[in-house]
Amino acid sequence: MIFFIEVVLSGLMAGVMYSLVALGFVLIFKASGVFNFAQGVMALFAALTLVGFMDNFGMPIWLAIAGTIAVMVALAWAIERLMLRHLVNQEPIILFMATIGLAYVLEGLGDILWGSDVKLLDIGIPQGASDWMLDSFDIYVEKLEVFAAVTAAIMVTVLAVFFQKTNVGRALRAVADDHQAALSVGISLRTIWVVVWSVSGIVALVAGIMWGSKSGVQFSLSLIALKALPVLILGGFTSIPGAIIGGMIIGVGEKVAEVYLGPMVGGAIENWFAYMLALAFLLFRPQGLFGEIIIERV
Amino acid sequence: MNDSLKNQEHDTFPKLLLRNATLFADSPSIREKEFGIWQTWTWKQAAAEIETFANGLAALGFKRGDKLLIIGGNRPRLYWAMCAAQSLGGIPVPTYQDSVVEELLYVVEHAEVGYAIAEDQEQVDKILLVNEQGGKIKNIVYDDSRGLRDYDPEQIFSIESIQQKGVDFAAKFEGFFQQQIDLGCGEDVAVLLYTSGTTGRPKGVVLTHNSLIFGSERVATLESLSEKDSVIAYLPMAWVVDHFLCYTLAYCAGYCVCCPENQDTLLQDKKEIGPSFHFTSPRVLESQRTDILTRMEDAADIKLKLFNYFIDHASRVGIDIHSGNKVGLIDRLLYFFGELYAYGPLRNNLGYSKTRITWTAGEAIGPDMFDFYRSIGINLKQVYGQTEAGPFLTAQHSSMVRSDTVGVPLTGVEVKIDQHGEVIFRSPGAFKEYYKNPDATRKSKNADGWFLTGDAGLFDSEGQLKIIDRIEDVGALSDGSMFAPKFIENKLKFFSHILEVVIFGDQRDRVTAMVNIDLVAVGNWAERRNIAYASYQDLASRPEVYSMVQESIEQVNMDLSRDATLTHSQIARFVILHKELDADDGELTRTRKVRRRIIMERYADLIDALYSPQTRRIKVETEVVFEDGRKGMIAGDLEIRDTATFPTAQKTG
Amino acid sequence: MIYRETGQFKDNYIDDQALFPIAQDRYVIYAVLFATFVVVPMIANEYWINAILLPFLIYSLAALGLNILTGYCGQVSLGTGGFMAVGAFSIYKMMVAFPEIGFIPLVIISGLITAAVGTLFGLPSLRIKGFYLAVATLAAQFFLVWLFNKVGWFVNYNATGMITSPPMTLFGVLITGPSAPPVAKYLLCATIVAICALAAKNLARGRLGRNWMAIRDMDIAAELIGVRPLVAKLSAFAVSSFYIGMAGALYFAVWLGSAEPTEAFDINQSFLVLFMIIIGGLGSVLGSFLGAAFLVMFPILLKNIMVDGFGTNTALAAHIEIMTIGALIIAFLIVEPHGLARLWRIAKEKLRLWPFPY
Amino acid sequence: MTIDSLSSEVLLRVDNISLAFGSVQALDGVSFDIRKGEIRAIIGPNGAGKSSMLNVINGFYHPQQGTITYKGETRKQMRPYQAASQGIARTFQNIALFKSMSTLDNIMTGRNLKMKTNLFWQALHIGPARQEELENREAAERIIDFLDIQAIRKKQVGKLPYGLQKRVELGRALAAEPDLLLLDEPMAGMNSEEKEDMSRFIIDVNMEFGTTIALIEHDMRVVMDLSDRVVVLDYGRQLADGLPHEIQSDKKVIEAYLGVSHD
Repeated sequence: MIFFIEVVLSGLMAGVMYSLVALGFVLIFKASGVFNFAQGVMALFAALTLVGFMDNFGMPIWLAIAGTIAVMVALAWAIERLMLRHLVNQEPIILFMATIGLAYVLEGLGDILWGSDVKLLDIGIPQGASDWMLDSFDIYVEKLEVFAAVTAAIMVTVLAVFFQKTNVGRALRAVADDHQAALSVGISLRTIWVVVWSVSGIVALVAGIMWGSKSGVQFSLSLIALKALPVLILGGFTSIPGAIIGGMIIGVGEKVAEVYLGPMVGGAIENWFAYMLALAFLLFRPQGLFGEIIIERV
Repeated sequence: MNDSLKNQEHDTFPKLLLRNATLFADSPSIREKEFGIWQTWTWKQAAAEIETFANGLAALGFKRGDKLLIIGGNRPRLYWAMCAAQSLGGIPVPTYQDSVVEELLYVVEHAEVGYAIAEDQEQVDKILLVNEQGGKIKNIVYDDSRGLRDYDPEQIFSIESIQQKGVDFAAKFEGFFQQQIDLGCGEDVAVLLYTSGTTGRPKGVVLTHNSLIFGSERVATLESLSEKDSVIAYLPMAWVVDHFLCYTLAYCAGYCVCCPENQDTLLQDKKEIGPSFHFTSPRVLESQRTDILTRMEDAADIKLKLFNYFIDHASRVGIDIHSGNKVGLIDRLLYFFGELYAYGPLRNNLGYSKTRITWTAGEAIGPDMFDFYRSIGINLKQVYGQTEAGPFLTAQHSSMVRSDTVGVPLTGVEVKIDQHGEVIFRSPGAFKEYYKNPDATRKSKNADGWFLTGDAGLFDSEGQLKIIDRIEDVGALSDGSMFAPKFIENKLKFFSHILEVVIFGDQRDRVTAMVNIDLVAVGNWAERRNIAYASYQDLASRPEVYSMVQESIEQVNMDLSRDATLTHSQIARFVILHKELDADDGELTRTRKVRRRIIMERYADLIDALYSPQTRRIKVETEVVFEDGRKGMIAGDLEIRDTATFPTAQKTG
Repeated sequence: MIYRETGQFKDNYIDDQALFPIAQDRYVIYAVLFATFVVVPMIANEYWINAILLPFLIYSLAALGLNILTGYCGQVSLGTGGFMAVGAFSIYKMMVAFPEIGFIPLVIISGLITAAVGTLFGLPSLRIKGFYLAVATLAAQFFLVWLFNKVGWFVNYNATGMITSPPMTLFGVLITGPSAPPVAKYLLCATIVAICALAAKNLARGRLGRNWMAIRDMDIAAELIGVRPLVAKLSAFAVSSFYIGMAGALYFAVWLGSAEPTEAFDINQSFLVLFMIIIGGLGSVLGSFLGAAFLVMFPILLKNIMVDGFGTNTALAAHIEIMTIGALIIAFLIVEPHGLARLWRIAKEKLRLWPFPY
Repeated sequence: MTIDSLSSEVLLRVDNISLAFGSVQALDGVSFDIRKGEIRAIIGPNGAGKSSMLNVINGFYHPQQGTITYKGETRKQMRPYQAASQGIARTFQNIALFKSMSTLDNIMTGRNLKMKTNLFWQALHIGPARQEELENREAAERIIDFLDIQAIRKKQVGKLPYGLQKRVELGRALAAEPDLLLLDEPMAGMNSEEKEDMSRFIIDVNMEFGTTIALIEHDMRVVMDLSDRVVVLDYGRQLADGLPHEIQSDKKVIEAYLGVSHD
């Protein structure tokens, strides 16, 4: 029983991480209808930059983080300027392909700038087991994961506030509905895009830090994007709560399956099980977790 | 065409049909673009169709001498109907598909038509109206059954049903078709064509098999047409030219007639077929050229420049190259590149790539336009004729094509100019009579049995005929020499900067002109020279403009002087009018024909000035009607200019 | 300009619906076939065949397959790599088990097996559309690759997890394995690809192709006029996978000779082929070839320039390469989102209307 | 042809049809019949549920209650393609053509139910497959000829002017050789001349092929000219059903139309 709870808990923790990445996707998809395949690589790139700043230039953490954020914003600007702006009103698939191209660019760029060797990322996030949990409930939980969960939770709240309260946030939501509305709020589409991409860049940074500190900064980090995709079909491309709940479900489901099902089929099932889970789910509820049924008209 | 075809026993078109059905059994006789592809009938198949059709008509009671009204677009079955009627000794009467009930009624009553074949419901309805108003058409056959479901089955039949009757009929009367054809002979009437006479009722021109076959064989030989050739059928079937091109000549030469899908697809269909022999009118050519140039305007800059360069080059050497004159190597090379870059593709897109010969006739054709087409390798030729001549009298030989002549008489045709300068002819192709109109028939011939064309003309140094004008418009100068205003006006109007021009001189000692410049053309010209102008009147009074017009006039004088009969009509003085001649002011007809009489009244004092040598300028004031109907005056102080005239040039061979 | 269509009229539907109704096009095709089957075999050396021609042909085949699904039927798939793997492993197992069947039949059978698998993974397309489907197809990608990794049976319990194609002959000529003459391999692939391309064109212009495009353009209307979405979509998945499966089979058995699932069939394969059809042109057979040619040759060109040209060290060169390709793809999508085939179509229209601009 | 159409038997009857989307009641107990060979108009203000009615008839929507009797047998819930295969074809209020395909291909697609050959033959494009293509091409061409759209045969429909697209869509529906043809505002957004042509075509279809036609139309003049009988819907309820002149003078109908602005 305890063990099961442990599994579920760690599943939840991992799930939160997925949500974090998924969030990046959702933000951009909501605002610009772009399925940003580069999200994972952005996380990698952010983490690489951070490490680079700390190791190569010996910056203090806060400065390094600030610097990285600056880089990510600059990146967002560049992406809008060089890519999105020229692809307005293209079909979704074209934009999607473009982001894959973008992924390649960032991957190459990151490696050229910071080298492709595995790096350790330590920004002092507590490691090891949380004694408190262990003592009081006799449940083993990674401090890091708790920390990650908390951070993610904070991120989400911040974003929620950002979306509900701030002017830009409202504009963003408007864009999701239709572009005219956005303009009427008085913010140009381009600004909005830069903003979303910056925000999701920062989200990527956070995700990058978490995963980086957990398992080192290396190419595989970019694969967490693939982890987040099932979350998307589950939660819907446009729903923030969807991303969060979806992340949880996937995380738990995956862990449970890995622990109880994995051994039977030779393990390492986590990289497809999530998809199967999401698929199975979709077959019964095509509109995803939070989408509502669309009445097709002719 | 080889002599075996000139076989006298084939003296009617039905007989020619049977000949072709064996001689060219499997080569195409007619194509129709229908259901997206070119449905094709070989001569053998066509003959079979016509036979059942004829038998079907016979079953309906169609007898020798009966008339068959044909109304509709160019459709194979309508052409077959002609031959079917002829095989039974009947007479087809093709009519214009857009003719209104009244016109139709006249023809039906005048020709005592008892049978009709109509293309579709629209035409059938028309015929029924004609019947209501006294027409006596017993049986109507239709091609396209659409919308004709619940019409009286006793009176109105589909071609299919008729052909079915034909099959049954043939079963009863063995060899009927053949017998009927054998009964026919060359003297029989082949067709009755109603000419929309400029004055009064249309006249029914009666043409015999002999006359039509004569003309057709001459042309077939002249242009060496054979079963390998093809034409596009797009002219109205009631017009003699279509009857000649798509029926009589086709039957003589055995070539293939191609019917386009409909009017919207005509150009596309023509391109697909690429006829080897084509007939077109100057008006069509003109609009086509304008279309070419306007379309090219949107082309990329370099592309356009190159195009224009090559077109210019063609205009310099093209004609010489095509008429086999000697041209420098460089020019030939350039022309070759032009062929790759412009001329070839152009011919291709206009559907002329495979066209050996293109005939044009009807109106005078501008020399520059004529040369434009010839220079890019389209073998354009002018011919001359009229319904009564069955129909062609003269044609240009490839060796001597000119923009201002209509060629030499066909072999066996005699053409000459009588004392009034009228073109008259004698020809085995000439028509038999005007149907039920003896005095008109009488009037059509002169005392010694030559037919009058009603055209004024003359033969040039090469012995080519030049058509000058309708004889009734031709006058004489006070010295008695011929004065043909329209001819000279046309020559001047070919200059792009001259819109309208009125020539005076009838019963006067010399010729003067009143000119309207083309505001658009001259306007552009002025802008290019940054000559500022406020209005038409302002522009028209410019000395530069005067000089330009003067040049053109002197050019015309130059080639008038080459011609003994016309040299006296050289223009001595001219004025550029201060206003544009306008239909609203009654100066032009709605179809922009000049109304001489009215102009002479309105501008009497101006004309006097033209004939009083000492007057250099004159103030005139003219009443005009504005768009909104208000009347007003336009006043102007006009310059009158003298122009150089030239002594009659010596004939040069 | 080159096109001279005057006089090219059709008096029957067979000619009118011919693959290449315009004579000039036919001449070009004949020329291409001649070059492919006569000229190239005579002049091409081993390097050219192994480094360029074989991958070009095989990727063209895969691109054809994906184009049928994505280009014609409008269903985005990211599972290409996985399906290629199915083809590869099927033929591997069969080459080992029953070589007597003969190579060509084996290729076809492995295509059929892949078609079955593809149809299975196509089922979701009946409920979900667009990116949801695209992501769903990733399931196939990951699951299949995992499967071939984990289940020893597929690799005949080979410890390294590698599969190696045993030598086989066709008409007495060795066509697989390291010692097979490159030209034989080339001709084999060229023939198969040519036939498949023809078949693809035929399908595209027939009822099935029209139904696919109908589903792509307006699925509701399509169903309302009697097109069964189930049949249309699944047939697209089946045919597409059949092609991709055969491509996978050749990819492994003829070109690579030996393969290891995670390496040879990973998700980047899926993307690569997808890029090929996007850059080449969606819904165009010609495009599939152009795209494949472009994405096969460009990296090689780039590497040669950098390594041989500027002597860049290979590691760096690799990074630069991937960057450039990424950038290039973006640039391409910006310049001509409808692909090379579209460019060709425009050029052709211009040539036909020449000298007129429209 | 009113007289004989009224005497002929019923092709389709809808009984007490109700359809709701969540809280929205699109149709509420609608019942009427369509007789073989007639032209049946369904009119009503915007949002009266006319289109929903057509969508029910060809199986795109599934009513919560009510029965549909077609060709004498009561129909159970079916998918649109099944309705199509039973001879129900339709056009759409806002054109739903296959934009990237040519006019010819659109019409050929309309004939897909007439074509049977399997994938294998199609891939080879010989034997039966080719034969089938040719036969259906001919059929398609007859429709092109009938609608007089030869000039745009091989043009991409997405690039055609609106009026022509409407015509092509009619052609696509006709290609299926339907027994019942549903036209959803066939003349929406047309100028009077185009309307004239379209009316002509509709009548010809009805006369030449004897096709039964149910059409939604706003233009009263057109409705009165074309239709044999008219059923009027308003807010999903059935307001009236009868001959054109009866409808014209029906109080309820007039009220419904007063104040309601319709295009």
